[in-house]
Amino acid sequence: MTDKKPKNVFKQGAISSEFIGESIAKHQTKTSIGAHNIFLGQVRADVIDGKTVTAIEYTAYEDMANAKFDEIRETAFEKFELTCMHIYHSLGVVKAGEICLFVFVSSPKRKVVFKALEYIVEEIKAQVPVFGKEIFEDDSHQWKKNM
Amino acid sequence: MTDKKPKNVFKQGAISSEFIGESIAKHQTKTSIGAHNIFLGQVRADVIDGKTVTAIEYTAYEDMANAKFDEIRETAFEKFELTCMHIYHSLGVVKAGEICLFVFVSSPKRKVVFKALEYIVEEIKAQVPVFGKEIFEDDSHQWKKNM
Amino acid sequence: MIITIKYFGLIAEVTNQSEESIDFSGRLISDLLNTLYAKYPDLKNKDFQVAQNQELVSESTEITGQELALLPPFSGG
Amino acid sequence: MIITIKYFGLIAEVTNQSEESIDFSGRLISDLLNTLYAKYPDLKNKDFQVAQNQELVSESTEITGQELALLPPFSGG
Repeated sequence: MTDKKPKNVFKQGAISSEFIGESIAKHQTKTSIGAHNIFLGQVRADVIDGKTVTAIEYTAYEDMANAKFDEIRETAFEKFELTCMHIYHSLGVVKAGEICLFVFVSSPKRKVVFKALEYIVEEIKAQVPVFGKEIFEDDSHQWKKNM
Repeated sequence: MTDKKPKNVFKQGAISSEFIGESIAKHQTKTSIGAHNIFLGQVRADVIDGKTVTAIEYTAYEDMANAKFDEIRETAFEKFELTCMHIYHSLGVVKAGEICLFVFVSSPKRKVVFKALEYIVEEIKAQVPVFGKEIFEDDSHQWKKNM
Repeated sequence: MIITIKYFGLIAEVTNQSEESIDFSGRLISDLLNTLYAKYPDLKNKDFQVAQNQELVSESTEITGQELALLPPFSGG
Repeated sequence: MIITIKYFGLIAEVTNQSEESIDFSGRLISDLLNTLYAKYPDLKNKDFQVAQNQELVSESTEITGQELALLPPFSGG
């Protein structure tokens, strides 16, 4: 743990496609970059016991989660030759079809970005205390478990 | 080879961040998707023998290239459980910092998209007859070679 | 000593609150869990991990009194 | 027979054109290459592959007269 407060990764509600487009545009001044790789998590309308998921409501142990996101980011910069890395995760209600996770890595070389992105996404799934409540059409719910 | 004419993958000039954002937005009605993975190739301002690359001009053996893109797409759909796949490649001049390749895969499950995207990008680099002319600030040029 | 425990997700549904302070005299995380199991019998059947000072700890860890939290399985992304 | 050959990238710079038709009497790709090496001596030092009917072929492939192309190293993306 360091003294500096980690960056806040969380955004209220869904992550918009415009926001993602703008993030991409911002990297066009960085002309040492040759390859970007972007992961987007999208809420699925799964059917469970005959009922359809209409949204996931995300909560998090925010301080610990931001510290973990920070650790993952630091480790990824040590392990891989990355120029940039950005992570955004939703809090609150994200409807089926909307985006709840946006991970963006950039590097001079393409081989690096594939390995880095998969590493970061798997670490997020395993290490970060975020909790998804799957809300069904009849307002009942269940707590999501990651595979 | 099939009789049907393959889709045209090529776009004149750079691929804009707005176009990428809109492609993402179009997938929000497909609520069986849980994960998207996007690769973007960006033109680097490499310095070679003291001269800086300002742009790459792309040409292609277009008919063969589109047939190869089609083969790669078909094979990827056979190998991986994908919901959608889109490939766009620039022709003509793309300036340093601009995007020349956009590959977009979507699947219900995240593990699939990482493998599929890397496979597709590597196949494109190896199999598709596209030729990049690196143009320097003094208007001299050299022909790019993929690593 | 008085310690504060945070609850999340399914665990907060079992305890019916997201945070509470209790007067506690045990030494280890396992002692705390026994106290909580007595108070919330349904907790025993639930899958969760314990964090102290924002790091996951085992049942044999000593309680320092800093931030404690009961965390159900993570399901981000 | 008259055959048409397409040239791309660096190869088109060597031949100074992107396509040409030649009157050719050989049977194999290697025969065609010898004809082209005589016409464009610089081609010999260049790295390229030959495609016939949009598929890469070897020097021992028979010429069918369909679409022929000389392709320098690919550098897409």
